[in-house]
Amino acid sequence: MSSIYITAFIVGGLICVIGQLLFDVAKLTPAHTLCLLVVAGSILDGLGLYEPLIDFAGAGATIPITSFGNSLTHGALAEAEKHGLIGVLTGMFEVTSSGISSAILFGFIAAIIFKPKGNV
Amino acid sequence: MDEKKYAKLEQEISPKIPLMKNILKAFLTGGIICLVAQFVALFYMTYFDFTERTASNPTVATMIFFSMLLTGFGLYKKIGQFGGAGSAVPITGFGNAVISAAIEHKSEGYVLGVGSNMFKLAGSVILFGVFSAFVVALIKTILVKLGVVSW
Amino acid sequence: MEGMNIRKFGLLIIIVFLLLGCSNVKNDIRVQNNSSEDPVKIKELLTKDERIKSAAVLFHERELLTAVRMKTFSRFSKRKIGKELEKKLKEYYPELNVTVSVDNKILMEMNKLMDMKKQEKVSKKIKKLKSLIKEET
Amino acid sequence: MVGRGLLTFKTLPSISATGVTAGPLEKKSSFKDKFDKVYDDERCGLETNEHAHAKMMEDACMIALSKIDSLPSDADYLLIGDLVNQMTPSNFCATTMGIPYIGLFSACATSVSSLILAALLTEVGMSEIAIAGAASQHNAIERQFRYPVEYGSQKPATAQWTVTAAGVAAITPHKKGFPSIECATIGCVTDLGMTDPFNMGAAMAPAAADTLTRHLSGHGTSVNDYDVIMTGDLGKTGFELYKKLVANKGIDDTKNFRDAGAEFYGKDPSFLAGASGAGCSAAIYFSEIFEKMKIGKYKRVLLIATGALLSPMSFQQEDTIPCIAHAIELTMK
Repeated sequence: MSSIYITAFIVGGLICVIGQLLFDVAKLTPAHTLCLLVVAGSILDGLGLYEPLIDFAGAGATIPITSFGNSLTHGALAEAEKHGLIGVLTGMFEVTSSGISSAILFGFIAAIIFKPKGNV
Repeated sequence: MDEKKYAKLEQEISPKIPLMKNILKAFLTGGIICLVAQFVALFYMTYFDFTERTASNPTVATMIFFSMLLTGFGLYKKIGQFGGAGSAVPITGFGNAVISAAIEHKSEGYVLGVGSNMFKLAGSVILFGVFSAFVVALIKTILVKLGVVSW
Repeated sequence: MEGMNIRKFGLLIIIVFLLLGCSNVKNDIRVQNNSSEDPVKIKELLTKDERIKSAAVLFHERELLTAVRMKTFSRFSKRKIGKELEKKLKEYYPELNVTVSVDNKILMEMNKLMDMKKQEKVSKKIKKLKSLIKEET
Repeated sequence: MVGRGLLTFKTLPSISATGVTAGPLEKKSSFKDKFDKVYDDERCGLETNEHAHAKMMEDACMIALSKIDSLPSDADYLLIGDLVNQMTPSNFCATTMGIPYIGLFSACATSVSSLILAALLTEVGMSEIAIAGAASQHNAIERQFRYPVEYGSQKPATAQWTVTAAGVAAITPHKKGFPSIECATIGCVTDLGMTDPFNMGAAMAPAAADTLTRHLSGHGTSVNDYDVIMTGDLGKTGFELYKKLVANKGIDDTKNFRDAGAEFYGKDPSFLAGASGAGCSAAIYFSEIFEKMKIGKYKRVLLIATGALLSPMSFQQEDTIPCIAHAIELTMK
């Protein structure tokens, strides 16, 4: 239908490759790697580069954790544009809750329905 | 034997990380997860009133739902061992971190266990996401006010 | 072994980009005119634009609805291109309400809309599409 | 008194019986037929991993006691340990058993440190039956030291798999036809600056090499005096490093060296560098080694159990991993 599937695959894969390099070459723990990527996403959005990437790669840019930093920043910037400095605070919490709220919700549901599965 | 000498010996003997192989696996795993997400987004665009941009919210939620099923049935850790960053970097990995901690601490009850340990691993991502968003937005807002850049 | 992997990986990327290039050839522009306006100007504008892959244009009463899809590498700047187009179209058709969208969803819906037989429903549908476009910005 | 940390037992206390229990995944172990009991459920049908951990230890104790026709009320001492917070499973096991108890922590070296202590109590004539041993349960330990079990993190080839197993031994005054405890060496903490919790073998290897050389020189023996010199859970990487370190100290002949961690799961690559955990060395020492000694296949063995004395906190504070190794020499006359 469209080349968006190919670009999603490639861009998403390449962001993960950056993560793998941070694991294996920079020897960072998963937590450090993910924090770094989130910060990178938010800086890229500050420079106005992340939105074009989403337009180019679709889910390839919205699914990696970098998009979490991007959307927080994006929300903050959008409100700041309307309401000035105070918007920085209010805007951040207005958008992008879908990742966190669904993780909380599904995490709780999982805790209710699943038992830690053994290794067998 | 001193520490430096031993560190050298350890480097020699320990099996090397197969970097190329790991990168390839991360690329494939991450790419496939994003590809699946793109199809999920298409589903939301076709059957519901979501545009390309607004479809990303339900897509993220759906991917975390998939992550819950894979984590609950004990499959995500296997994907993780294969894919490395390929399964950790996508939002499904964030979901996996939250969900695995929630399941793990069920034995201490829903309040003290699940509630307080859920963000044991993923909490730092939220902290740094929010903080960096704040700093970046603040800097940009000030720069705009000063007339250095525009929105 | 490692070298093999790099080469295979490189080859894969090249093939994929070739595929991306191939899918960029066709350029189909669909125009439906339910008004007295002249659609030639817009048709020309869209056909001439190298960056556009496909488009759907609908003139209905006082509305001019345009949805475009960019070629792969023009997607990076598709929002900018969309704004540029909107500006030009407003110059060409100053009496019309011009709306341009670069979203695939809108293009999809436009194509459905243009296939619709009953004309009474079109106005309602256009209103809905315009609210969708607004929501995203 | 032979020297610092060197012990000899004149009365030759004996290991009269052993009990080894293991989890379901340990069916993949090369030694599975030698375990007394293998559970089908990782949680032994109980609510939590920690309860299962305690249950495994209780069952191992009961099996060992039943082999010498004794009841928990006949035993004088219970000297056991594990790796979970403050040795909770051992404490609960001791509650059920009702035997005078000292909890021990030497990480994965607990199997030998408890054996040494039990031998000492027997040597001075204060104990008729002393139970010594150690255990670990994969899920409980992973959660304590690393990530939730279901968390998908990529482990490198040097990582080791914590076993689910418990091994205990009943130590009695000298008994003919059973392996007896001849001498032992208490290790010094060694730290060569390793920090990677996914490469514990490398951290522990220097401690093992140090204790081995101290034991050999302290007791005036050489490598060839033993049928086997078995380390606890160095794993494949650690075992290679240990052999290199020992060679540096002038011991080239390593043909009778074995490592319980490297052998535990055979060649299965999904366990990466092999097994680890307090239960690993305990399970192998008290099944494979004990049996081979009893039938006279091994006459003299040296068991060196290694332990990484780190905690999740010390790791997060970026400290190095201090390691210990204790050695005990068993003979069969």
